[in-house]
Amino acid sequence: MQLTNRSKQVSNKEMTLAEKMYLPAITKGLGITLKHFFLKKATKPYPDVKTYLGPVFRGHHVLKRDEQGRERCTACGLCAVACPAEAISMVAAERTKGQETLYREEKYAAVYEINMLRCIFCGLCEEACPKQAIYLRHDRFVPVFSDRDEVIYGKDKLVEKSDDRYVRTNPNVQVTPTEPSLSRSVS
Amino acid sequence: MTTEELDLANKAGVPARTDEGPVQYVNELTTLNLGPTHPATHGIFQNILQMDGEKIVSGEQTIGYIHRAFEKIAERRPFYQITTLTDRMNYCSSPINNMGWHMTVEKLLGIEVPKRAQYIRVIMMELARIADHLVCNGILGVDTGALTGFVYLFEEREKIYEIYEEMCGARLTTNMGRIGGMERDLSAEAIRKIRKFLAEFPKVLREFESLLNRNRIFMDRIVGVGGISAERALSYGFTGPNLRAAGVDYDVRVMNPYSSYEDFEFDIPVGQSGDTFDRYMVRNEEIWQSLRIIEQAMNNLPEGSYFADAPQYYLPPKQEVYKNMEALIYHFKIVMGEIDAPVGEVYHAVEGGNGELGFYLVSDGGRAPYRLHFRRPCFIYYQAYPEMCKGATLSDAIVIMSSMNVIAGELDA
Amino acid sequence: MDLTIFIVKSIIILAVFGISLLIATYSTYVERKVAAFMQDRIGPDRAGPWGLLQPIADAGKMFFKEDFIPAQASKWLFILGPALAMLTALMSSAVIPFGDTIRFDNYEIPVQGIEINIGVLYIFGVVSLGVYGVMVGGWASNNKFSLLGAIRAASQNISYEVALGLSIIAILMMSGSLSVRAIVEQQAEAGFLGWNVFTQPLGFIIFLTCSFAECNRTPFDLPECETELVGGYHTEYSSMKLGFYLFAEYINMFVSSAFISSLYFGGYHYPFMEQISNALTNSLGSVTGHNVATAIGTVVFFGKIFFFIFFFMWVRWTVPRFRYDQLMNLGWKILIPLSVLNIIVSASGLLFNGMKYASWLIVIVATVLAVMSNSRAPKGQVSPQRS
Amino acid sequence: MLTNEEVAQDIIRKYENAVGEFDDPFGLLTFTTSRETIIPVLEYLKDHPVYQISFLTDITAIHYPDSPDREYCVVYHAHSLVQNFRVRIKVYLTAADLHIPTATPLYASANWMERETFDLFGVIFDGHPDLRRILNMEEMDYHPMRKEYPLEDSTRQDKIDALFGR
Amino acid sequence: MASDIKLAEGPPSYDGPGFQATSFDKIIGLARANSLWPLPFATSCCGIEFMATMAARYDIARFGSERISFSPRQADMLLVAGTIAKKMAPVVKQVYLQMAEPRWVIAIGACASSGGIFDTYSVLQGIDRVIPVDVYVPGCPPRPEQILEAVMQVQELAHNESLRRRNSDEYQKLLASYSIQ
Amino acid sequence: MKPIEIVFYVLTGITLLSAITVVTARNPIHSVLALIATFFCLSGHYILMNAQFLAAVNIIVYAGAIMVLFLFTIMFLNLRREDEESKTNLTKMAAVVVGGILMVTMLLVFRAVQLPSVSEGNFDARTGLVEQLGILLYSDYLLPFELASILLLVAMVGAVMLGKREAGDRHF
Repeated sequence: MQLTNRSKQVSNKEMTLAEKMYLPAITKGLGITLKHFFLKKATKPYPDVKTYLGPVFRGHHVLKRDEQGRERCTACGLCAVACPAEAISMVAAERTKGQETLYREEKYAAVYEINMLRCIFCGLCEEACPKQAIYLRHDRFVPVFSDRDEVIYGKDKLVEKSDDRYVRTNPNVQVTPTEPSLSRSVS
Repeated sequence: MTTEELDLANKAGVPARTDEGPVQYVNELTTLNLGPTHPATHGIFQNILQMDGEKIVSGEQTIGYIHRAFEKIAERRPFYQITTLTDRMNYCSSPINNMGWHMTVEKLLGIEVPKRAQYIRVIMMELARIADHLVCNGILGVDTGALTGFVYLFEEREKIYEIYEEMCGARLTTNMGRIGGMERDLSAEAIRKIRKFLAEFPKVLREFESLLNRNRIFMDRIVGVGGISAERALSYGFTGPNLRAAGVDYDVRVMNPYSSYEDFEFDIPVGQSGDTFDRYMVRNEEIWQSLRIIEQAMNNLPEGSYFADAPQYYLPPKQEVYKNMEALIYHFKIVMGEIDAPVGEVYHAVEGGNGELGFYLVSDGGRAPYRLHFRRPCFIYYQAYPEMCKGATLSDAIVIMSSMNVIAGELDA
Repeated sequence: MDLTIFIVKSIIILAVFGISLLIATYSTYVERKVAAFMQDRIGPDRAGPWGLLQPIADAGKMFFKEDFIPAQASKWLFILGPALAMLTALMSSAVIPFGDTIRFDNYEIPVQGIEINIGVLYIFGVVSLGVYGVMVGGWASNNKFSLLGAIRAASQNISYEVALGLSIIAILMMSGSLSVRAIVEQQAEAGFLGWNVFTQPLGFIIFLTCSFAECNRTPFDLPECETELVGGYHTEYSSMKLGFYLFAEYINMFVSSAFISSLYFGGYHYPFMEQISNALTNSLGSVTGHNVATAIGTVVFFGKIFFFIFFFMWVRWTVPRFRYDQLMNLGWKILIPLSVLNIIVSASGLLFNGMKYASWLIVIVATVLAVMSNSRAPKGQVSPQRS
Repeated sequence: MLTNEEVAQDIIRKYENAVGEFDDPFGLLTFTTSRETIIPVLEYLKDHPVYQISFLTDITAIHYPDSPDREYCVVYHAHSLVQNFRVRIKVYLTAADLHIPTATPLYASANWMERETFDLFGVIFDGHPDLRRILNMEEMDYHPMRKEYPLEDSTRQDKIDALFGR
Repeated sequence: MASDIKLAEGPPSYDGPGFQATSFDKIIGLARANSLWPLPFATSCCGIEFMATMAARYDIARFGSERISFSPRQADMLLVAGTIAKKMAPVVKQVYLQMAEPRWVIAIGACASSGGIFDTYSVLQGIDRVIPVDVYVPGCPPRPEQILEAVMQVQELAHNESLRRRNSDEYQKLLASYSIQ
Repeated sequence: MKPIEIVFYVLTGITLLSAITVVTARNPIHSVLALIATFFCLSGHYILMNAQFLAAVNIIVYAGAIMVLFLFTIMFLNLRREDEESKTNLTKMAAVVVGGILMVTMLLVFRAVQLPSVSEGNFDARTGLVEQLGILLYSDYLLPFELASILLLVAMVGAVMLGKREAGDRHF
């Protein structure tokens, strides 16, 4: 059935005698594989060589602090609403006097948990956050787990350490490594 | 087995004794269970084949092994979160699904997307189509025993993934694009990578072609295997490369152009008799056509904005949210899903990796679709499988299955 | 005197045995590396330096894997299967002449397991038994995939044995002997261009094809093809029983390569062997010189074997596999008639003033026809002419 | 090119009162018919020499629990490849009598679409050759896409529903 | 839940598994660790990423794991990649039962580990409800790097496992908790 | 006893044992395997007589090809369950009668025939080798040889005709 004038016949099932004789095509194929035998290999041996995945890669979550080291999160809950996997949960608390150096806004997340096994790393939480508090790091993966109890990350693992600040467009980042898994670092 | 087939099976065969006395001729059939975890079922579905020696007498499929209730989930999610579902439908070419969904919602909301965004979408969709066809044709090679070509192609696929990564930060389930445009413009790095891909990929593809296409062993395996006539194919609801292999040049991109496909010049490859070789060749040629489209889109990429001017639907930039009250309100409304969607119903189709991928959206004005139905091409054409492999051998059945490119995520939804 | 010969003989037999095993072991490693290199990968590299300990890791793992016998399998046959496969594989290397002779005082001992005057037939006999391992194992597993694999293996091996046998008859006519050593020596006498591959090109191609089929290697790996039959005849096997099957395949490959090298590539002969051997005997004395020359021949022979093992792998990672009926068609309708034709042409050539190169006639005619048809026909492929 | 108007007029002429509620949301001709006329309408459109609406794009259903006597709506999308013309046909059914004739004799593709609709909504397609569940397990005793059934799996433990009005 | 999957060197008791790992255990552990044949139970998206792991760029062959054995008898680790629906759950369990000891299980991706976004009536909320899991890989789908990371984690487990662990009471109890004999 | 005699008796013992197993085994597969063992031992006997060609051919043809086909057929028929129903009393009786007659005939033949004695002195050890065999076959026994070939050819054609499918007929 011809519906348009743009169709183009592409399949030719007639074989020539040379094609019927098997050997020419096989020889050609052997030539190609032999060429590849001597070519440079495409493999990037992972644990030894770590690649850089670009500035927008969606990896490990991080709760940002601002320049003064205060947590940016104000526990508005937009990230949790935006999360299609419903992996984020939080408990908000009012900032009391004397905590101004800890939290930027009047409200803060007393508990902030992400279920890393539920999370699908879609980046919608990062997009939803009005305070630019949550980011998916482009320079780190979430490690693998061997225990079901480790998979819920609390603030201790999410809030960025003051000596390990995350910068989105960091020219120094050359690789995107995985954190060594917990059990492996023990043994 | 139908009575007709049983009669056929009984016609010739080995004598078997029965208790009644007279010798009855019964051909002993073997039941072979392909799947749900057979190595050649890419994705999971079960085929129960009645085999007569190596020949297939009849078959029956059981599907639903990864039924994930997409449509039910979609009724609970705001529009923008449904992108994460479409990602996982035909996961070999998720950008097409993503953007098909975005276009459906834009149609409903009446958003006009700027030309630049449309072109970027075309580039991404065609890259996705290439990635999809690469997997399908590569796997066909694997199923006929030639693994090496598949590995060569997968390396090229990695390069497409790199472009995705540059655009959206993920490889497979991209969550790419937003309602109203793209989430970010083509970066300089992305453009460089696309150019590089366009320059280097044809060489590899040609190498793959010369490894397989005219190799008699490969041709013998697939020529004349699993053919289906154009009438049967249409009756079975075939679309996409599988229908085109049967000789019908139906392509949504040409018939109902969307996202500026009318601007591009490309051919619709068609086959002769809808057999596996035709499907293979059509996919192969579609890769070339996609390359053509990408090249045209890259060369004529218009200047302008990469998102529509629709502040009530498209998230404002983060700096604005922090400073601007109006932007903050929009931001909250969009994230909470409280956008003012009109009541109505819309059907929008795009040319997915496997054919016409349709979105039938019924909106009652709420934050989530009232009903969202996906027309999944795989699901509809896979029912023809028993008819296509009847009379073929076991090896053929596997080749037919992989050439149909049945993707479980799309099949079961 | 007898004792010396006995000791040397046992050493040779043990060495042949050990070398077969060693080569088979490392063939698995080489296979993985070759596959990787052809696919632009680097292959095993984490078990030992360059992954050299990979086969040992595999073996170690297999020995300590749970040994599983399916409940409904017939137990003894299930065990017998891999044992038979391994036994027949190991038996066949006995008659391969790995080198010329070793000289002691005034004895000459051939570097060969046993020298019998029907060496070729011996190999054929053992090879034809090899299929029992596969059949018995596949049947005993009580699994449909295994049974299908076993049946495929049996019919394939029987079919291709015929063509395999017919393809070397022309060689036997030329050498007039069934002894492998005699065939090698006859080639050595005729010099480099007297190698049978040059006198019997068609026979060589047929023989090579059939040895692929006999070894169950791609494109003839239907008995175990993964995408159709899961694991074929060894689907139900685990641990070292599986190891035996996989191992037997590699030993078969080694033996086939050795056999091809001796029948068609002059065995331990290499160009200018005479001159080099003479030079060595002149400079080192007739005993040491001769032994060194033999050693060089053996090394050359192993070089040829390694090339063919590589070739087996090379082909495996390049071509797709046949379908069952196409495989049978190729065997019965193409290879057997071709080999009969080859016999007739070669025999006529030999009758008319001993022309050894008669079989080239067929090759030349075929090539001319192919080239002609190719130039006349429209280009086979709708070729993409884009940048 | 066919226009929605002309096709609609033609169908009204042919079927008069059996069809109604003509509309064209986003340019797609939509109308409603009854379950008695749905198969004749499909057949008419398919065999019509000009329209040739002979490609069944999709069959699905919608559940409206709040509209009495029109609780279920079966939606057919058909497509004329030759004319590039699409049409959407709806059939409303009551919850008490969820029967509708099958379209499998007309279109082989209707088989699984109808099975899916049956599986998810419980609409019974009379005359269907093999009306069984297709996506869900055979043992399932309800039709999950109906609005009254919950989406979530009741056995999961790692989520808290109380948060943020979920 | 599956959280009780631990290495077998528990508190030393008179009938417990091995007081000290012998050097023989170490060697076999090393052999096992370097020859883990995977059985890819690929159902959806993660399956494609597993293919990518097999392909040239990431090359799982370097770990000695490229020999994929689709027959469960021959496999050492079961890679469950993708959503497991409730309809599929018995099949996963069946495959696990058919595997020969020692066997390890990796749940690749959010769906296999916990159900991911598919918190629906039809999806199993994590395969650890039917079979014991050794390693969970987060991500949807995880990158090949993370899959390799999981393989390395299993290597670690295999390396440090005592030969007697699979016969120990603890292990039997673990299996019994999944009603596996 | 000379070593060669020990070998001979051991081989003979195994031959008889496996031959008896062929008849008595209940599982047809075991039967076939025992038959293969029998052929092996027979080949051993040939080798003892320095008839290496015969030994090799025996293994290639009988053990390597014919028995494979036997096994093949049995696998197809799947005679796993040992059905004994076919062995009625009548068949047992018939078997005894036939077997008895055969035995009597053979005894009579052996009594009547005078086996040519071979003296160790002038025995040519090369009698069984392939060259001698070839010369003999193509000179003294040319006619029977060619007749046998024709017989085989006819049998082959017949088998092909029997196995050939008519157009439209199904496999098997």
